[in-house]
Amino acid sequence: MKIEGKQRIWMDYQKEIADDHFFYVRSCVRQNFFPGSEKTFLRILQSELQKDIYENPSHTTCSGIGYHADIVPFETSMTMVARQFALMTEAGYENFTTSCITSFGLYSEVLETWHHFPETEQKTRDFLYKATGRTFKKPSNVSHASDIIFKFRKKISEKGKYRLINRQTGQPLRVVEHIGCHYSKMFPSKGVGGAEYPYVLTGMIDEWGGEVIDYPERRHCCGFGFRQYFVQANRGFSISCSKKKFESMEPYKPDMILTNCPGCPMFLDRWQYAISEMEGKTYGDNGYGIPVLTYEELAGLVLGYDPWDLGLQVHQVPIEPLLEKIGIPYDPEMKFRNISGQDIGRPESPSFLKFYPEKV
Amino acid sequence: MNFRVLGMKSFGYTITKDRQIDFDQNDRKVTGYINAIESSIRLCIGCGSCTGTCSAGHFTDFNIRRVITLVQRGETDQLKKEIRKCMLCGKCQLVCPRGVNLRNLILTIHNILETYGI
Amino acid sequence: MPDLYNKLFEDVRVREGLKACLNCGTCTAICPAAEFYDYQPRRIVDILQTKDDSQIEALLKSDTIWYCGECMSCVTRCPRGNAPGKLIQALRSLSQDLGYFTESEKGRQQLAIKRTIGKWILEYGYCLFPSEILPGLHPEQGPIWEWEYQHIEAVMTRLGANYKGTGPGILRKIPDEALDEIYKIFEVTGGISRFDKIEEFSKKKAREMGMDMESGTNDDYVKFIYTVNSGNHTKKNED
Amino acid sequence: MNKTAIIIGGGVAGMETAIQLLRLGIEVYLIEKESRLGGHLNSWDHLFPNRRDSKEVSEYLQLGMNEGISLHLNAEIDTLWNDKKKFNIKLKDGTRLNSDALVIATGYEVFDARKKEEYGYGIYDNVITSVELEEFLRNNELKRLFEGKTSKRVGIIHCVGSRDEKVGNLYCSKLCCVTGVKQAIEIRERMPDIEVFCFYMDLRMFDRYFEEMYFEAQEKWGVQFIRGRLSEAAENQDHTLLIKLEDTLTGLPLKMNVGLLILLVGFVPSPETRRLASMLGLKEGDDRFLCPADEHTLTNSTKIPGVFLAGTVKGPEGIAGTITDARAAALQVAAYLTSRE
Repeated sequence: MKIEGKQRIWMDYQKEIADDHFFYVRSCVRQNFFPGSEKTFLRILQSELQKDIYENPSHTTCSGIGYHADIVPFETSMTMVARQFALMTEAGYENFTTSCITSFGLYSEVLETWHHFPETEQKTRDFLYKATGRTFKKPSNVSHASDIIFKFRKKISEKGKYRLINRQTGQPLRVVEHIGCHYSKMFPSKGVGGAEYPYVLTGMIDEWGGEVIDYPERRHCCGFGFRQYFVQANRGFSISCSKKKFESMEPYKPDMILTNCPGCPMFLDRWQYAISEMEGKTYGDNGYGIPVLTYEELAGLVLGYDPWDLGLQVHQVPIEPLLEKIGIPYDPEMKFRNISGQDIGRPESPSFLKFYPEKV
Repeated sequence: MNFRVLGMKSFGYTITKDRQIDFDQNDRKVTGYINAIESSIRLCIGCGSCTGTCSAGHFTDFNIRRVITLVQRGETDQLKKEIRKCMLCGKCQLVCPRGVNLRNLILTIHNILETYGI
Repeated sequence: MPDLYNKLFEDVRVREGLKACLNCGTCTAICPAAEFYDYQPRRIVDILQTKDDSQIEALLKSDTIWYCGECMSCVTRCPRGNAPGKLIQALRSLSQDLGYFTESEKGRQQLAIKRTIGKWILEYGYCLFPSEILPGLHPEQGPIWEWEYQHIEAVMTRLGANYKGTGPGILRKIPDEALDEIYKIFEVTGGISRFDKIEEFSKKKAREMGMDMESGTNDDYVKFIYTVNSGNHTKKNED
Repeated sequence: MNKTAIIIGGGVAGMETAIQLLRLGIEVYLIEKESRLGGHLNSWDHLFPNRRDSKEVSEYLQLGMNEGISLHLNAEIDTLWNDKKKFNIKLKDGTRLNSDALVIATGYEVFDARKKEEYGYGIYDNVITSVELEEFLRNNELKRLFEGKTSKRVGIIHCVGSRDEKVGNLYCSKLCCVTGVKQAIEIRERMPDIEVFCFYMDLRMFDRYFEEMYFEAQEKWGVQFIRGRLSEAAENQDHTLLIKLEDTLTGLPLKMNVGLLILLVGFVPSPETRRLASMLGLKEGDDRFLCPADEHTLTNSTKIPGVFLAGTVKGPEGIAGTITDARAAALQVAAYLTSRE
């Protein structure tokens, strides 16, 4: 592998990412499964980087999941997107940033559609006005939240307490990066590093001291497939896709998987559990699985935030082996406590996937 | 260590193996035997004249052009299912622009599959 | 028979995503659905470019158009600028508009999606809400989700959510005025009428299949379409 | 007074045009940017379809390079202008030349395979181009390519940089197909234990004896042809490559590990061709190759009197076609100069 070849491609896909004053919209999946990540993102931007980032309480889903499960017509989704732009315009912002990759893809698709078929933009404006009385300006910059963390990766590194180094061996941690399909597969120029060798997560891993693994099924979808997961009868497709990725990455002995899409980390985390229950097979060291992190969680760890403030307790694949490797202290007693530190019970252990570290 | 244990949980769906042609996993011994015995198979250019004229193909989804490809890829399970549908009329052979001995090919496939108990 | 090809061509996604296919197969090569289902995105483009309405009708009534996961990997690779994934979206829309979706096992599942995701969008302002993700219907979510679900408020609060609260924040209650706005958007743009069609055609189909269909997710028809997989979707591995 | 012509480009087209013009009694200046003549011919080992040594063709062309031709090697054009009477050229080294006619024979260059990002050229160790393979063949070092390799399988990929809107080249480069078949045979001939697969969409065996070569590759050498375009290549831990494509004749996706991937890179107009075209105001087609005054009847002249085209500046062409075209160009130049007397 010649890294210069990739570096040359990265040079070709330099993306404009706004520097400050962001209008932030949340993700359906991330809020449900990784709420700590959204919280951490805002904390990093506001407290560490002193950026202005605003959330309007009236913003909603972009309807992207419904759109890609095909129950929501394109016209409806375009108007939902237009409403978010209207809230941004009314609040005096121009830089739009999304927590979700499906949303990021949809915003990009809608803007491209309006560009190539201007009559669709006019129709959307009419729909929005009729339904809400609102008007809007198009954003001058659209970024995914991972673009912003990428942009400030050096600053995070400078302020950081930890590096992605195995403290026992002194070797860089081996990291699988998994990019959400809708980040750049539709519009390669909209993603940092393009579609074939995206650099957005690789850049963070490089900067924070880890080593990126390039394995054969790197580009494969996690298998979410919208309707393929939401309907139980189709879930075999979804899990089979993820399994294919695990089998392909396993020989490289990854220490963790890093993701930028909200759905992928949930599936890559939960399917490891389901595969272990269905087939008895576990991946990763000593039956603990391969920890799956969001970029917000990883940035938070680098900055020295408490793992339980980041929400690492709601992963099915336990995160403690990774914390041990990096040398991040954590209090096992506090893992499953409520906000006042009271005991609210603990999750059961899975049958095969180890969940509670042995020494606890 | 991982064991396959009885009493594994069922979630209402199953994990399946992909249906890609996995060239490295496929057993291509059969491919070798058939190519050695009826070597005209190599000359196929995938034009489909054979399928166009095929008697069985007019009544079933039998595709004799595809049979040749299945042999070359070592897709023996599919091959076995497919060749049962051939009526051995031999019309395909008359139209093949590369002179592939298709009738003998089908007989060879039958023989090889039988000989090796596939 | 309606003028299917021209109807499809009204969809901007078809105008954008259907150029001249040269049947090279770069799309099928990396399509996750092609790996696990009897499916080839190449065939979709090939059939549409015939403009043959009888073939298109068969497609609209088949399981074939419901296998795609819309990852759009095909879009990156096509050497002719086709977008099979976008064509699938247009086909699915038309199949629902005409009621053809109830003719296939996978198509019928649209009702289950409408009654979950569709309902939640209008009710919560988001496609998902934790109290709706029942561990029983999502066993793969594991013991961790069971625990979260049991202590949903405590866990979400611990993780910094503004659970069902007012003002901004994670999993907040979306203000009623905002929910009204999105309902109106769905009304004027055809979203509600799509929902109504899914209901109406499904009801007809349920009657035809002799099944009971109420309005929730618990009746026989919805349970049936949600859980049953005939197993006839991967030709290579059958028998 | 002697009539003069300047030929820009000392590859096959330029050399043959020079030889023929000299025969027709025209004084010739031949300008070549490299230190030696021959252009791309120097990169090929053996030529299709009869697989003769390319050196024989080089020798034929060299024989024609007698004293009558005023040769300028390592020569780069600085400025070029037409003062109604003459074409004037100033070279970067200060040399000034002028002539009554001008022949553009600056040819093509091969497609930059790095632009097909998903094939990993320039990233993965065992992805090479068809041009690089020729070098191994010419130096008799084919075995070296397989030293220490775990896979004895080669994939030859057709249409790399051709018939591909993604890289901006909609056209067919027409000679890659036969090159691939030739190289497949050569590999099998020299290393019979290597399995060779050609991945194609259409095999365009358009010229005399090409189809026969394809037949021979299948019958005698057991080269296997799979219809489907490579979608992506990824590197395995042992540096072999996992390739994915659709086997379109079965309608199934196919994956395969190969030890070596050979990319049949197509033609693109050389930067010099495009630079001269813009200096002179010559018309480029949608494919960026230069347009003759008429595709069927005025195949070598341009809209500018006295400016002529020879060889691959007009699009992909093989050695035989290029030599034929160069002769046609020479005749048209001579006819033009005679008509001005």
